Amino acid sequence: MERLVFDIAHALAGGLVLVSFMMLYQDRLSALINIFAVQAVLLALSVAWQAYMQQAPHLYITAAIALLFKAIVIPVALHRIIKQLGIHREIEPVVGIGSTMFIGIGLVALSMVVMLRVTGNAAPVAREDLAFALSVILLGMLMMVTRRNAVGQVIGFMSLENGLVLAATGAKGMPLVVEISVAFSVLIAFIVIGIFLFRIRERFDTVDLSALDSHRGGQ
Amino acid sequence: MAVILDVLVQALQMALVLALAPLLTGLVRKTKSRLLRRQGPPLLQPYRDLLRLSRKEVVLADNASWLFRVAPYLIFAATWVAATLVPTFATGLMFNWAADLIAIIALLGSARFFLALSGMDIGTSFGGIGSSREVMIASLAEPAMLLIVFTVALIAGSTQLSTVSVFLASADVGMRISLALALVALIMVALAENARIPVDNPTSHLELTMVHEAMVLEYSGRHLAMIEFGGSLKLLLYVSLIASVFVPWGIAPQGGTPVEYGFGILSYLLKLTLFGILLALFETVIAKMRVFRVSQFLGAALMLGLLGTLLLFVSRGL
Amino acid sequence: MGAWAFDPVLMVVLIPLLSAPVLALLPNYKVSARINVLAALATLLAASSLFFVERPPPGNYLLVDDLNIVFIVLNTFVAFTTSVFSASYIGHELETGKLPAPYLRFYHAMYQVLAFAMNLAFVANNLGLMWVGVEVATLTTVLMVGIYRTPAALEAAWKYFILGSVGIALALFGTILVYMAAQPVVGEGNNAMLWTVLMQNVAAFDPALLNLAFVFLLLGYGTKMGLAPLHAWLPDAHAEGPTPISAVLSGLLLNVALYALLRYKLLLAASPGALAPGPLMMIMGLVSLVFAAFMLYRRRDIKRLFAYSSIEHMGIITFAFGMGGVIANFAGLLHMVMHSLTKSAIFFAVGHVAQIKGTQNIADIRGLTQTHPLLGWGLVGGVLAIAGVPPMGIFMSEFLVVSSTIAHAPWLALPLVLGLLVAFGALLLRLTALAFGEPSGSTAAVKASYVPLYAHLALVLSAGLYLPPALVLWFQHVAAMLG
Amino acid sequence: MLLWVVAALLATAVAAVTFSQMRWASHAVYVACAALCAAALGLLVLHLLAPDAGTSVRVLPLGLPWLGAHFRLDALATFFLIVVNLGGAAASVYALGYGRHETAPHRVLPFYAAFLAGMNLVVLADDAFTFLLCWEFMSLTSWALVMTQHRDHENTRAAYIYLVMASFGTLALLLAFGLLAGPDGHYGFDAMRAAAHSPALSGLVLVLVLLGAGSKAGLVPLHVWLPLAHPAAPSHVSALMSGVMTKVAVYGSMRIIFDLLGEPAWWWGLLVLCLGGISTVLGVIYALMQHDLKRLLAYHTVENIGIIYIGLGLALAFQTNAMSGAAALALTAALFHVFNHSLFKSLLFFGAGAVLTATGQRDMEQLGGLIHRMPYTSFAFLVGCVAISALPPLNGFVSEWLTFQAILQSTDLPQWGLKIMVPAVGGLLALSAALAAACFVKAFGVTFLGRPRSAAAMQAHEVDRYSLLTMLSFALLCLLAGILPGLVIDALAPVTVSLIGDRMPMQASIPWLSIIPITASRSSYNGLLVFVFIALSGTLAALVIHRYASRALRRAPAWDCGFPDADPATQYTAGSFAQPIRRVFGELAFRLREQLDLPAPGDIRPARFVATLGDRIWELLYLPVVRGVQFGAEQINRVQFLTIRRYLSLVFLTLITLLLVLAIWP
Repeated sequence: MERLVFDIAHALAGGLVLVSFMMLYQDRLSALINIFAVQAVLLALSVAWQAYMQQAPHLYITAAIALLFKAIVIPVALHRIIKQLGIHREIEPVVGIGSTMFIGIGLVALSMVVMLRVTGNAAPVAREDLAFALSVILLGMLMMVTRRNAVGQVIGFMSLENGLVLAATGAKGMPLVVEISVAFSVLIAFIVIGIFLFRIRERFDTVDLSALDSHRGGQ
Repeated sequence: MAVILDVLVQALQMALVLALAPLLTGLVRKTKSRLLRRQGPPLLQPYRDLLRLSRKEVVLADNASWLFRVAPYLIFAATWVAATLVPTFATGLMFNWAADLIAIIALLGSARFFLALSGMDIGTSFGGIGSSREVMIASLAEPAMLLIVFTVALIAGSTQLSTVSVFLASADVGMRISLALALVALIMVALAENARIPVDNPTSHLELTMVHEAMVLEYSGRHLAMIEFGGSLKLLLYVSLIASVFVPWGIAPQGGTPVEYGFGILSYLLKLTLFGILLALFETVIAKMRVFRVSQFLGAALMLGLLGTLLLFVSRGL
Repeated sequence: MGAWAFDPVLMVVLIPLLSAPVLALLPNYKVSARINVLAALATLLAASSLFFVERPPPGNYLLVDDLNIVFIVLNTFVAFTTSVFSASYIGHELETGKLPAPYLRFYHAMYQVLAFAMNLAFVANNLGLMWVGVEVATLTTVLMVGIYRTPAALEAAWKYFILGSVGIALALFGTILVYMAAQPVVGEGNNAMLWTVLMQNVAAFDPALLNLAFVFLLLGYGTKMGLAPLHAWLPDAHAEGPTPISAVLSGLLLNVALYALLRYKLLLAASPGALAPGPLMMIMGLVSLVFAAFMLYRRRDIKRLFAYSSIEHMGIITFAFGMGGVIANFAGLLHMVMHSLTKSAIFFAVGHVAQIKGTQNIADIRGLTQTHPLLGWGLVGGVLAIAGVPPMGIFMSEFLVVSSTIAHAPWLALPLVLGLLVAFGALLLRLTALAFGEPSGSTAAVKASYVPLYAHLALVLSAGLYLPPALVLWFQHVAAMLG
Repeated sequence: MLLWVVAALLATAVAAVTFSQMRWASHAVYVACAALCAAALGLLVLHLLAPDAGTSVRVLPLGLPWLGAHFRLDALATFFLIVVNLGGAAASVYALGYGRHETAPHRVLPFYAAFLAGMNLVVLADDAFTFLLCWEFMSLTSWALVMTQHRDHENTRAAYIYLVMASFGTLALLLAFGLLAGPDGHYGFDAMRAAAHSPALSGLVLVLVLLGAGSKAGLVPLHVWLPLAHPAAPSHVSALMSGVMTKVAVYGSMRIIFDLLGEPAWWWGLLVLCLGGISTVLGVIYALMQHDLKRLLAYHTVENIGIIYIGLGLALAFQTNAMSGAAALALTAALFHVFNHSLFKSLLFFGAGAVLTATGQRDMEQLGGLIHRMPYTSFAFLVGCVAISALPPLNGFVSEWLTFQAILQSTDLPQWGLKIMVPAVGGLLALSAALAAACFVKAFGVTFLGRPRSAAAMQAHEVDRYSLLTMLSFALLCLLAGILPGLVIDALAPVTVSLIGDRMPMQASIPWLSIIPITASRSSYNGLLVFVFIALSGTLAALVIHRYASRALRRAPAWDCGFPDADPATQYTAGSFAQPIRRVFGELAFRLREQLDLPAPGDIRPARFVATLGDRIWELLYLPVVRGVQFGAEQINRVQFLTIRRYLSLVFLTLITLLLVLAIWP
C-alpha cells in the first residue's frame, strides 16, 4: 500500500512537469490557456492526494481553491478578455520552440541534480515533490522569459505559482499553506483585473510587450 | 692689532678690485684693436669714460619709475660685494666667511634680476627684447654655473672659496677629468654672463643682436657709469674666480706676511693680464652666434657641468 | 483589552491597520492628510516606547529583539517625517490637477496599509508572516507607483509588479526550503517557522539545504533590495511614483528587504556547515556598487539619478554585511540608518524642486542656491552627505568599510574605491549643474515644509561627529550577533 | 586651550551663516578670525619657546565611538600650526579691506572661518578618523569658497575637478590608514606608531600617501586641479589655499612618512626626490607660460612644493643610511622652505588681489605701469618676487642654499641610484631657481613696469590700508627671515629632533649671526652681513657720485633708438617675454605648435601668429581616464532601456548561475 501511495503522488507531480512542457510547446493563445487549466486540475488532484496522505484536512481547501480559481474562473476570464480585447491569436516566442524545449530539459535536469543532492535526509515523498516543484518553477520562469505576449507572460507566472503551491503542499505540516495559496490567488486576480482595468489592449494597440516598452522611462 | 690688519687687508681687497676692473676692460679693448692692427683707445680710456659719464646730466624717460633710478646703484653694489668675496691676492679674508660660492652666484643673479627689471621699466620694445633674452640665457647659465660649483665643491669638500683654492693649490688633488670639464664649462658660462662675443657683442648697437646693451639703452649719465662699472666688475669677478679656482698658485695664505701679500698681488696682476689677452684673442678669432644657437651653447655647458659631477664618482670612487 | 492594549509591539502594527479604512472614507484630503500624520506619529510613539518598556516575550506571531528594534524605530520615524512632507506635497499635487480628489483618499489609505505591512514584516516572528508583510508592501507600492495613470507610470508599475512577484515567488520557495530543513529537527507545524525556535537549533539543520535556501532568499529579497542584476524595477518606480512614495520606497522598503536578508544571514551564520554567505553578498554588493556608479553619469531625470544612488548604497551595505567582522557589520548598520535618513531628505528637497520647476529633467533645473537658497543649500547638503563627504555620517561608515576591506580583503578594495570615486564624480557633476550656475525656470517661492528636510540633515550631521553611547552599544551587540 | 580657539572659529563660521546678510557681517567675521588666529599664534609661539615643550594630548568623545577624537600638540604640529595661523591672521586682516567688494558675502564668510578651523584641526588630529574627517572638511570648505562666483562656468569646472581630485586623495589616504590600522582597526596614531609594519606594507603605504597628500600638495602628475582652483577663489582665500593649505598637505605626508612609518627603505628617498625634481621644473615651466597673474602664482606653488619634497626626499635618503646629521639638515631646509613659501606666496597672492581690486583685471596682457599708481603694492610685490626667486638678502635664498648644502652631502650615500640621482636633482633645482627668477621678472615687469596697456590699468588706484599693512608686514618678515636665518633654524631644531632624533648644530652661538650647517670649514652664510654690505656700498656709491659728480636730472621722451613709439602695444607682453624660453623648453613640457600665417605680399590681411600649448600631462593621464569612464557609462547605460522580458531573463540567468555554482561547488 505504501508503494502505491508514493507512486500516485509521484505520477501526479510528474504529470505537472509534463504539462508545463506542453505549455512551452503551444504557439496559440487559447490552446495555451486550456493547457494551463489542465495543469491547474492536475495540481488540485496532487494537493488533494497530499491531503489524503498527510491526513491534513486544511489542504483540501487549497485543492478546492486551486481547482475553482485556476482551473475554471481565470481561464474563462482570460478567454473573454482575448475575445473582447481582440488580442491577436498567435504568440510570437522570442526563441524558437525547439531550443526552448531543449533549455527546458536542461533546467529540469539541473533542478533534479540540485534538489536531490540537497534533500538527502528528508522524506522521499517530500524530496520528489520539491524536485518537481523546482522544475515547474524554472519552466514557468522560462515561459515568462521567452514569450513576448503579456498574457503569455501571465500564464508563465501562474504556472510558476502552481509549482510553488506544489512545493508548499509537499513540505509536510507546513502551516500557512492555505493563507499563502489564498494570497497568490488574490495576486493573480489582481493581474487579470489589472489587464482588464488598465485595458492594456486599448491603451497600447497590441499586447506585445515591446510596444509597452516604448513608454519606458526616459533617461 | 690682528683685527686692524685684517680690516686693512679686506679694505685693500675692496679697493684693489675697484681699481683693477676698468683697467682689465681697457686692456681687453686695447689688445683687440691691436690684433686688428688698429691703434685702439689708451689703456686708461675706461676710467675717463666713467668720469665723463658721472659728470654728465642724467636724461630720464617720462614714465621711468623710482626702480629705474635705484637699480644702477643696487647692481653696482651687488657686483662689488660679490667681487670682494672672491679671493684675488689672498685667501681667508675677514668677510670671506659671510658668503660662499653659491651666494656669490646668487648675488650676481640678483644684479641681473634688477637689470632685467630696469630694462622693462621704460616700456620700449628694445628693453623687452634685452630682458627676455637675458633671462633666457640666465635660465641656462645659472644651472650650469651651479653644477660647476657642485663639481668643485664635491672635490674640495667645501663651498667656501678660500678653502677650495687652498685645497686645489695643495698637491693631493691630482689631475681630474671632471675638473677639466668644469673649467671648460666655466669659461663658456663666463662668456655668456659677461655678454662677450659668441653670445652677445658688447660693442655693437645693432638692435636685433644686442642683449646686454638693449637693457641699458635708456640709461644715461651717472646711472650708465654705474652700470658700466658693474659690468667691468663682473668681468673681473669671473676672471679672478677662474684664477682662484683653476690657477690657485701664488695666492697668499690666511694671515700671511706683507711679503706674501705683495707676491700675491703680483701673481694676481700677472693672471689678469694673461686672461685679458687670452679673452681678446678669443674674441677676435670667433664670430657671434645666432641668438637661439645660444641655448644649445649653454645647453652644452650644462651637460658638461652635469657630466663633470657624475664623472666624479667614476674617477676615484669618491 | 487590558493586557495587550499596552503591548507596544501590537500597537505598532495595529494603529496603521485601523487608520487605513478610516482614511479611505474621509472625503476631504486636508483632514485625511492630518490624520495620516497623526497616525504615523502615534506609531512612532508606540515604537519608541519599545525602548523604555521591557520587551514582551517573543509570542507566537510577534517578536522584538535587538535587531528589529533599530529597524522599527527608524522605519516609523522616517514614515512620520514623510507623512509631514506628503501633507504639503499632496496639497500642491491637487492644485496642479495631477491627482483628482478620490485618488487622494486612495493614496492616504494605501500609505497607512504600507506602514502596516512594513511594521508587520519587522515584528513577525514567523517566516511566512514576514513574507506576507513584504508581499503586501510590494502590492501597495505597485498601486501607488501607478497612481498617476500616465503611460510611463503604468509601464513602471507593470514592470515593478512582474519583477516583484517573481522575486517574491523565489523568496517563498526559499522560505519553504528553510521549513524543509527545519522540519525533520524541530517537527512540523507552526514552530518550524518561528525565528526564535529556528535560531536555537539551527546547528542541527542540513547545511546544504540551507545554502540552497539562502540562494533563493538572496535572489528573492535581493530583487526587493534592488541589487544590481535584479534592480530594473527600482529606477522607474522611483521616477514615476509621487515623491513621498519614492522617499518611502528608497528610505524604508529597501530596509525591509535588507532586514529579511539579515535575519537569514543570522540563521546561516549560526549553522557551522553552511557555506559562508559572505562572499556571495560581497560580490553582489560590489557589482551593484560599480554598476550603479557608472549608471549615474547618463541620468537626465533627477529622481532616477537618486534611485541609482540608492542601488549604489544598498550595494555598499550588502558588501559591508557580506564581509562580516564587528567593524564591517557596525558600519553596515550605521550606513543603512544614515542612508535612509539622507536619501529621504534628498527626496523631500527633490520633491519640492520638481514641483517648483515643473519638471524632473536635470538639464532644465539650474541655480537653485540662487533662486531658492533654503531648498538649494538643503539639496547641496543632502547630496554631499550621500556622496560621503565627512562631516556627515555616511563618511564614518565608508571610512570603516574601506579601511576594514583593505585590511581583510585588499584585492577587493580597488573596485570598491573605484566605485565610490566614480559615483562621487557623477553626483557632484549633477549637483554642480543643479545647484549652481545661472538660475532657470520659475523662481516662485514655494510653500514647502523644510522641517523634515533639515531635521534629517541635522541628525545625519550629528551622527557624523557624535554617536550616543546607547546606540553604539546596540549596534556593536547586533554586529557581534551577525557574525 | 588651543581647541577652544578652534571651537571659537567654528562658532564664528556658524554665526556667519545666520547674519551673513548684514552689512557689517564681513567686517565682524574677518576681525574675529584675525583675532582668533593671532591668539592661537601667540599661544603657539609661547609653547614653542617654552623649554619643556612636551606634547599635550587631549581626547574628546567625538569621532569613532570606541576611540574618541584624539588631538595632540607636538613640535611638528606646533610649527605647522604657526604657519597656518600666521597665514590665517594675515589673510583675515587683508580680507578686511579686500572683502568689502565681495558680491555674495553669504557664500564666503561662513566657509572662510570653517576653512581656518578645518586646517587647524587637521594639524592637531592624532587619530586616523579625525585626521581624515578634518582633511576632507578642509577640502569641502575650500571647494565652497572656490564656488563663490558659481555663475562663471570656468569656476564651476575648476571646483568640480578640485573636489573630485580631493576625494581621490582622501580615498588613497583612507586606504593607507586602513593598512596601517591593520585588521582589528587600531586607528589611533600612537597605536600605529607602536605596531611594526612589514617593509612591503610600509612601501605600499608610502605610495598611497604620496598619491593622497601629494595630490593635495600639488606634486606634478596630480597637480592639475591646483592652477584651476586656486585662482578661482577670492584672493585672500587663494592666498590661504596656496600658502597654507598646501603646507597642511606637506604636514600630512611628513606626519605619516616620518612619524608613523618605521624604518624607511632606500628607494623611498629616490621616489620622493624624483617626484620633487620633476614637480619643480615642470611647475616653473608651466608658470612661465601663463598670462593670468593668479594662475601663474598657482603653477609656481607646484614648483615650491617640489623643492620641499626634494628636501623631504633627501632627508629620507640620509635617514636610511643613518646619516642623521645630513638628514636633519635636509629636513630643516624643507621646513624652512615651508615657512618661507607660506610667507612670500601669500604676499604675492595679496599683491595679485590688490591688482585685481584696483584694475578688475587678472590678465597681465591688460595691465602694465601700475608702479606709478600703486607704489606701495608694487614695492611689496617686488620684495615678494625677489624672495621667491631665491635672491641673496631675502629668505628664499637661505632655504635654497640649505637644500644645496644637503645635496652636497650626497657623496657619502652608498646606494648608486641615490648617488647619481641627488646631483641630477640638484641640477634640476638650480634650473628651476633660474627659471623662477625669469618667471618673476616677467610677472613684475609686465604687470607693474612699462606703460599701462588698458584703460583699467590707467585708472588703477592704491588699495586700502589693511591690504597694504598685511603686504608690507609680510615683506618685512621675508627680509627678517632672510637676514636672521639662525633664529629660525634653532626654532626648527625640536621638530627635527622629534622626527629624526638629530638636529643641526646650534646656530645661536656662532659670531656675527651667520649660519654654519655642518662645519665651519665646509660652508657658511651670513645674511645680515651681505645685506648690510650691499646697502652700505650702494649708498656709499650714490653719495660719492651725487657729492662729487653731478646731481642734474632732466625728463624727456624715451630714447628708444631715435624713433619713440607712444603706442603701448609695442611693449613686450607676457607671451612675447616668455617666447625664447618657450622655444627652448617647448617640446619638453608641452606639445608646442606654432602656426604663423603670413599674408602673400600685397595682401593687406594682418599676419597671424598662434602658439598653442597642449598640457601633456592632462592629455596623457586625465583624458584617457575621463574617456574610459564615459565609455563605461555609455556601455552600462544600455541596460536602462531593456524590455521587461530582458530584465526577467537577467534575473533568470542570475538564478541559473547561482544554482550551477551550488550544484558544482560544495
